[in-house]
Amino acid sequence: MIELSDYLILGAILFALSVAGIFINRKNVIILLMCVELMLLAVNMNFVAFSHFLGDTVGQVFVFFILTVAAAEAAIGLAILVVLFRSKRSINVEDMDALKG
Amino acid sequence: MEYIYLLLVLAPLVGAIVAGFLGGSIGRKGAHWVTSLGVGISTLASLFVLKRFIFDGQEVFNGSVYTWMVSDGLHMEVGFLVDQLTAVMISVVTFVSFCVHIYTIGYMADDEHNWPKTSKAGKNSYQRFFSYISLFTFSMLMLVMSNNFMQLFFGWEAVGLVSYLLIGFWSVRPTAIFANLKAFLVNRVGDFGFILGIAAVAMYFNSLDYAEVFAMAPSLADTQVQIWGDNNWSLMSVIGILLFIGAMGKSAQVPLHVWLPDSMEGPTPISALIHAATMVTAGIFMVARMSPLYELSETALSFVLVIGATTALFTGLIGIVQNDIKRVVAYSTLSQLGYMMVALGASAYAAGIFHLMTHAFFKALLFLAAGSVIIGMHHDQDIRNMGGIKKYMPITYWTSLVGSLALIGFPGFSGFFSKDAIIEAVHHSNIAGAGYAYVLVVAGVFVTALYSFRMFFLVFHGKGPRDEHAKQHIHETPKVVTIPLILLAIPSVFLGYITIGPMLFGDWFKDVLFVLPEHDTLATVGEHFHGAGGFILHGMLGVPFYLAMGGLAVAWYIYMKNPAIADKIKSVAAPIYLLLDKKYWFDEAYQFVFAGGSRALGKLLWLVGDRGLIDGLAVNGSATSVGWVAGIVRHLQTGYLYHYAIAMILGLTLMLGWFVFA
Amino acid sequence: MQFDLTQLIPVLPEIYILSLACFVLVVDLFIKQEQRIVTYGITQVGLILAVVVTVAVAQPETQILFDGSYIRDPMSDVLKVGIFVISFLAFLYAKDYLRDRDLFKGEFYTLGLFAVLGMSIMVSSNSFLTIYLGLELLALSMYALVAFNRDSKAGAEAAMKYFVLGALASGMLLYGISMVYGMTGTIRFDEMHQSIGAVGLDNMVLIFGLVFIVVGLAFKLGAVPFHMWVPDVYHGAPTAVTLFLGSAPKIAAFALAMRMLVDGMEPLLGGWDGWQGMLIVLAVLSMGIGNLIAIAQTNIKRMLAYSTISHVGFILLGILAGTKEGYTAAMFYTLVYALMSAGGFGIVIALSRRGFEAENLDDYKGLYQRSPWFAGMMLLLMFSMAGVPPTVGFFAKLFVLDAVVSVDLTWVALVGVFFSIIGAFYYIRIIKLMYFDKPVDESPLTMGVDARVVLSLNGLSMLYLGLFPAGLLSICHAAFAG
Amino acid sequence: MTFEKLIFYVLAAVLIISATMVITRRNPVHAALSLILAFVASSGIWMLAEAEFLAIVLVLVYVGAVMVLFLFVLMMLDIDVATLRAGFIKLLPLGILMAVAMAAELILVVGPENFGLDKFAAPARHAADYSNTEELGSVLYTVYMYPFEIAAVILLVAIIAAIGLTMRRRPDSKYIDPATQVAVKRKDRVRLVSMDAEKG
Amino acid sequence: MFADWPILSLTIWLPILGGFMVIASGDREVNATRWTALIISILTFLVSLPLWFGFDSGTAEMQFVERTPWIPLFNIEYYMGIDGISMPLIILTTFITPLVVIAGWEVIKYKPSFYFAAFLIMEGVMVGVFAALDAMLFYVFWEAMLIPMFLIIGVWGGPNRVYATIKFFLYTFFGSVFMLVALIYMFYQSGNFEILGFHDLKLGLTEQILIFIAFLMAFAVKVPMWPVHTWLPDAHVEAPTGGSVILAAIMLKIGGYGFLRFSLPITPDASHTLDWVIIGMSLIAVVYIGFVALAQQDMKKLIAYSSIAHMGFVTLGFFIVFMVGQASGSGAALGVEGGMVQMVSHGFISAAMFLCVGVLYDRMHSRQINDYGGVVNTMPVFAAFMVFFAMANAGLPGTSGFVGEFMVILASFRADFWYAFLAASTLIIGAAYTLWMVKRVVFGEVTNEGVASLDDMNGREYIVLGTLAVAVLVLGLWPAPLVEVMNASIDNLLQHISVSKL
Repeated sequence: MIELSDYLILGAILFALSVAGIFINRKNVIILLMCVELMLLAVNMNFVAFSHFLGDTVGQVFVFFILTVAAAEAAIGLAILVVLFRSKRSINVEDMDALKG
Repeated sequence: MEYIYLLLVLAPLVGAIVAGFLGGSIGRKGAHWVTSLGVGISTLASLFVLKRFIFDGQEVFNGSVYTWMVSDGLHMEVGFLVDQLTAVMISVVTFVSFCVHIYTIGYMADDEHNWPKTSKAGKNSYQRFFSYISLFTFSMLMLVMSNNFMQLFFGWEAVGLVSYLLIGFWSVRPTAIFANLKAFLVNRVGDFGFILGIAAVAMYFNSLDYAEVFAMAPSLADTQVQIWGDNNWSLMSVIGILLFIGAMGKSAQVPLHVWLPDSMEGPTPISALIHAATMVTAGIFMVARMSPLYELSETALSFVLVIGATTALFTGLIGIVQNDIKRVVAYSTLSQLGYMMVALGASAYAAGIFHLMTHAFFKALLFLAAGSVIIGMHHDQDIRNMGGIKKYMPITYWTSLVGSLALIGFPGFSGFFSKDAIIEAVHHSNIAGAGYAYVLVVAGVFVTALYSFRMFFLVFHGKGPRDEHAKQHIHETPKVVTIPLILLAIPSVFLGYITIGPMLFGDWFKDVLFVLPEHDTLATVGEHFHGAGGFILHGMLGVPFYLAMGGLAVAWYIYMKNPAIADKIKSVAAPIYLLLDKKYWFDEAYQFVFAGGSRALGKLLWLVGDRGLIDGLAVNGSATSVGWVAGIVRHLQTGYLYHYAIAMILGLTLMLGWFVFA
Repeated sequence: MQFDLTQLIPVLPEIYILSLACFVLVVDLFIKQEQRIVTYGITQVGLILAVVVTVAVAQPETQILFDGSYIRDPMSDVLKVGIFVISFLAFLYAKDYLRDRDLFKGEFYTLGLFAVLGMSIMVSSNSFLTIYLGLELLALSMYALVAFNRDSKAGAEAAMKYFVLGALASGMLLYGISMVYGMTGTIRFDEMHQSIGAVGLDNMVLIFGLVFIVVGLAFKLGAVPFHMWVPDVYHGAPTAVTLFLGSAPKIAAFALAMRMLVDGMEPLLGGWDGWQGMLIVLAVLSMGIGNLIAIAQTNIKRMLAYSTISHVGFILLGILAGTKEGYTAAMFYTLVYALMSAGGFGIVIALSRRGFEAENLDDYKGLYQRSPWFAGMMLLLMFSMAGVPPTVGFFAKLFVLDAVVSVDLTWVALVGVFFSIIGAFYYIRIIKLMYFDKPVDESPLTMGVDARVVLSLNGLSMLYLGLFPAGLLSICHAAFAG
Repeated sequence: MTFEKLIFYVLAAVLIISATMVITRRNPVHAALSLILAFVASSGIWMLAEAEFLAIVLVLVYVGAVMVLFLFVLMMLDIDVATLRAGFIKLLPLGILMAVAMAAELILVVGPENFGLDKFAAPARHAADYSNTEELGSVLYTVYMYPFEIAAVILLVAIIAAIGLTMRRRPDSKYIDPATQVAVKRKDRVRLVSMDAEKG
Repeated sequence: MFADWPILSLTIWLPILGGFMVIASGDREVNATRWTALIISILTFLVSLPLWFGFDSGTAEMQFVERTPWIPLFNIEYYMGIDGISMPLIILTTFITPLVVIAGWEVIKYKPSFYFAAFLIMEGVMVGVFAALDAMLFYVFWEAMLIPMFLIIGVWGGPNRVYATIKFFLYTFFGSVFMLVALIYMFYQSGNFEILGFHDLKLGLTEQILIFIAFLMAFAVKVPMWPVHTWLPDAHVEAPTGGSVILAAIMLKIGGYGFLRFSLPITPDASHTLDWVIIGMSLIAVVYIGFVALAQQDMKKLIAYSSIAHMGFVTLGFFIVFMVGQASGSGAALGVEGGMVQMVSHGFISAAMFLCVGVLYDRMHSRQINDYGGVVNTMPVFAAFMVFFAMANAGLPGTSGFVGEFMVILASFRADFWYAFLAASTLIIGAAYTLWMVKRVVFGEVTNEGVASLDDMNGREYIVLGTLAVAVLVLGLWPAPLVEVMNASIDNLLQHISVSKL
């Protein structure tokens, strides 16, 4: 049988990967956005697994909303990306260093 | 409360206030009238008080005027104690002060010449001067009439203040303002010990009132106190020495004598009044007043004795080589103060007071005479430029002859009685150091005669450097100057003869000055006292007399017979001469060690301690280091998204590590 | 199941704000640029009415609706009123700024109102789901607002950073929520409270989840080391947005903490093992780093950003006390801070004008000579932030310290006051610039009467609340009466 | 090792590999495509967890909409891949290290000793006629009405924000206004001019 | 008869509100502004007089008590009252302020209304500090005091004012925040902020020591004691004359007051255990600072340092208590009362000294001793005052400067000969630096054109210095009334600290 821990470990790995992605990626903001999606996926994995093993729909409902929000987030993130690109002519993460100190 | 005492004290104060604040409006005449009047009143009052004591057996008065403060059960009153001692003191003070007032009218007549034209300070200097000397009289009276330590200290410092103001009276003269600062500070050194003495009294007697303290004294006679480590000191010695340090300051005893010669920067009337007759004798008065305490500590007494004797001889020696007429007199004052101290140290308080009294008159006389000479010489004070002015200033001449004879203790003159009494007393004294003291004071007699008549001859006899023509404009001084001289000359001659009996060997000071039987040297002296006349004869057989005559003769030989020898001696005894001329290098040493030292120390503490360590290191140091750290830390904020992310992840990881796995 | 409309009464504030937002959205379409003031007017009037509505539905006892998604209790009422008022101030100060920079658009107010809605949803949510959604609603509107000035590179950069880090943070938050949900099987705070109370501290997984939740929370509050976005976003965003972002959302963030940690997981308070320990770490770090770096700043927006961080540290002190006094103190502090921050940025805006951002500290030189009155207001605000009596900022700190000492964490209090000394330096440096230095430009302040009046009131409130703090304090206290 | 479990592992492997590719590919298009693959794989896993509805939604919404949006943006901003390719990341080791540490910590907690079958028994299978969608739907519009509304608002905000940020009318761009087109009168367009007939 | 009037509130709020009134009146009608300020300050003084005349020196109870809740949730009250310790200091405050106003009359050109207002507000706040019986109320006033002083120094100060004023602010702020924590701690021990309640609060020795140190930080900085004194010279040098006067005459006293009101009664055992620290610091202040003063070239710096030295006597007098034992007549009361008298007297003298420097500064715009010399030749009247106050500063009997030092020396002698020895050394050092300055500034030949062109004091300065001179003399010649007033309270205080809290 598939154990709950299997799902959770899978989620954990995804989570770690997405986190790693966020900071090993120095070049492309879009990939950052994808990493965020990936992280949400990891979380969703947890929720689904829990709701399955607890026999409780709340988890799935939560996932439902997370997906919605994620979509909205993606939209806004991309919009900002566009603005950024228009103003800076680049989506290179390393070019975003005007604000510091 | 007998209002006469209040009147006696306040009259000069009123005079001082009026002359001081309204000086401009009442003018010179007004000023000297109002002050002289004030002092005159208190002179009469004090003579009246004296008379009551002498003739109608006045009771001792001890009462308070008002309560200064009560704290912690310690009553501090302002009040008067008037007994025979006080009576004598106030009479001397007011009488001399009165003479000086009159004398001043003449001496300061053309004071404006002493000031720069532009100086506004010179405008009412005349009035100010009178206000000061009256204020001094008030302070001195407060001092001698006080019935408690607090007020004593008040008078003590008040006279110091006035002396400060008067030494620096000609405030435009650098030497003057140097001298008055020096005088005040050296006096403060004395007061430093003095206040500690008072503190000791307050601690152990829990009272500052003479009567109570003296009453309690015997019961505390053998109290021991620890001051350093656990070696015991007799309380009485501690108190005695501490108080005496004050006296050393005020009465210019070695090594705190350095201020007195410099104080001659002040106008001559001051030198007469304050730095010869009255203020400098405050120390003598104080010790005499405290006889019930001093009697209980031989240590303190021999301390007084030794210091006094040392002062008596060695300051006298300096007098021999001085050329400033006033400084010569100043050093003789020092030496005489030494004699008085010796008397006190030998428990011959009466003799001390007696010499104080006679000295007040003849020393004031000498100073005023010197002043008169100075006026005559148009404010030239160097005796080498004088000489042969006898015939131009006869009154001055004769009066200062009287003064000099009294000073060297020529039989019959008042100085003779007092000084001989002292020498006798020391002779019979058996406290530690008495022998030493005896030798010194006897030697002192010779020295005294030497320097007084050196000066006398140089000033009045011989030819002096200048020719007859140059001397034409030397002339006798006006009446206001000469009358005081005469007034003072009279007691200088007769006072001793009259008063020696009752004062020394009579019961005048019986229940005022407390002397333990075993210390009572005067009693021993008194055993073969048969009237003043007998005393003279007896004196003529004693060593001191011949020493005095010898000194006189030497002076005559060197400075009259063949003056050339003077320089020969100078060259032969060059090192000694240098030693004396430099006054044993006291001034230089103090200047270097204390003045220079403390200034250097101050700079050090300021720059290194305050600026360097506290401010530099601690305060600004921490400030700058905070700023520095801030400057570093802000670079954590690199502006790179991934660094921010790393920070968050790191934070998360660490918190997980800490809270979940620990 | 039968649905009773009267159930909706407690939700009126949210419903009202939502409809207001939509109304503004629609009305704005039919308005020409030069009449944009209408949109503004509607928004502001609407916010005032929102206060009225909130007060109208307010009542002492707690109400839970929508099967536990929504909660209305005194705390939510107070915080909502606070949010509405602060937002009102923010919009008011922002007006002239936006107009001068051609940013005077309807979207600003629509998004602003949606943000307000998000905040009030957070304030009165009783389940992780609602609070998460409220949070996202707020966050998304804010992302957009930060990038609102499309021609500003800094704005875009700030928005991007804010967005990515925000997403990262909410991801963590969600991960934590999923864990807690997994262990307790519920996302409702009240139920969770009981089940956790049963399980207790020794459940590793719960603590594990808790850490993630606290991290997410710390990000929203801007506590060290999850603060990195704060300075950059404050700096990059248009000052008008910074003003809004820096004031009202703090109240929401406070609510977030209260709802999740206190309503939901108070049993996990537990000294060093529970969230008290975590908050202590965050608080100390925030007070330290915030104050320290603020000293090194030359840009006032950044400086205020770092000062925010340090203030958050103090707010956390109140919460971590875990007592009713602590919550009261923290709430007092939060409200006061929002007010101070609004005023502070208000001054920054007041000094800026078309083509000139008064962002550098040197722009404040000699303000005392240019305008004594507003220099005085800034003086009050700065002393209040530094916590010097008799301004209210002192009492805020006092109450918080009170709370901390009361639970025997005196050393934390000492750390707090120590850093507040360092903090005092950069606040009085502003005063020094305003009062002791000669002005560089003499140009007078350009701002409308309305802004002048309100800004003055805002400044004076520092003094008034300082002299009579009892009123606000008792309100905050009443919020936790239940 | 049941067949079910085998599928799980296969899918999990696909998921992890594709996720790794998402974060390591330099070319964003490749990254996006591998992300799609990851989504598909996880939707399969959700099927195993009996979350059919979400599995479908994941594919439809994400792969169908969101990822398309991503690709669309990618195309729209013609980013020259060259620069993005240039220079491999510094500090990769640190990144990996932290990722590993992270993963280790997580796995330590969520590992079998906390979530093994002994703690959480495998739930019974649902009956064949069980509809996960119906289940969700029934609660979504009743119990979770309030969150549902909020979600709606969030989407609205997303729209407004996206438009507000990106849409800009270029003054130079020409466009026609149908209203005016409809409203034109004849005389606006046609003018009759009377001309003299031609002579001769 | 006055007991039922809110005199304290009046004395506090009249000047504060008056201050805002003055600000409102603005700078267009400068004369009106000045006069309003002066009238308000004088009114305040008159209002405060009943405190002296209506005061019952027979009891140690708090008098003129006013009490209303302020922040009920934390039991913080608007609770005020005075005893023999605080009353003289309040009178001192209200007495000095009008003089400061007069002193700044036409000297202040830049925004005079704010200047005068600052001082009026200052006055009210300082009175509040002395009157407060609720620790938090006390603290609020205590800190609020910083704001006006900070501005006074910073706005009207000298060239280096920024460094000085920020140093001043942070120094004092640093000192006081730890006291705040201590107060809060005690709040949780006793449940309210009543100072008198704290007095009876049982505290363990460790607690006491920590609290004592917290208080020490606050009060030592204010007094200031060595080694946290370095803010004072800078602040004084940069501050305008009025600022220096208030600073020296009153603000420093607040530190001393704090020791009496807080440290001693609240933590008697800690004070007992650590009294050697304070005594040590005090004696260092007297000697070390005395020497430092000797090295100063700037008159204000010199006077500032002499203030530190004189305040050393205050703390010495307060903490000598435990070494002499609490039996009456043991010298304990002598020391404490001496300290109090010293505070009041120093209030007069330091004020006068700074005003003297101000008189010169207004004419020559220099405080460097070397820029002067022979002032007496052009300003004899001023010179008279200067010498008088210098003598008072050197502790001449007959001036108030003597009384306190005398009492403290007597008291410290009972503790240990060497304490008295070091303390009494001020007779020499104090006289040295003061009179040396006088010598260099006042006496001698006119050194330069500037001095030559000086003109003597005007009526305004005459009034100010004259008033102070009278005060100095009266207190010096008849200190009895002042001591009587504080007697009961101080005996009570000594009673209180003689019983250990352990």
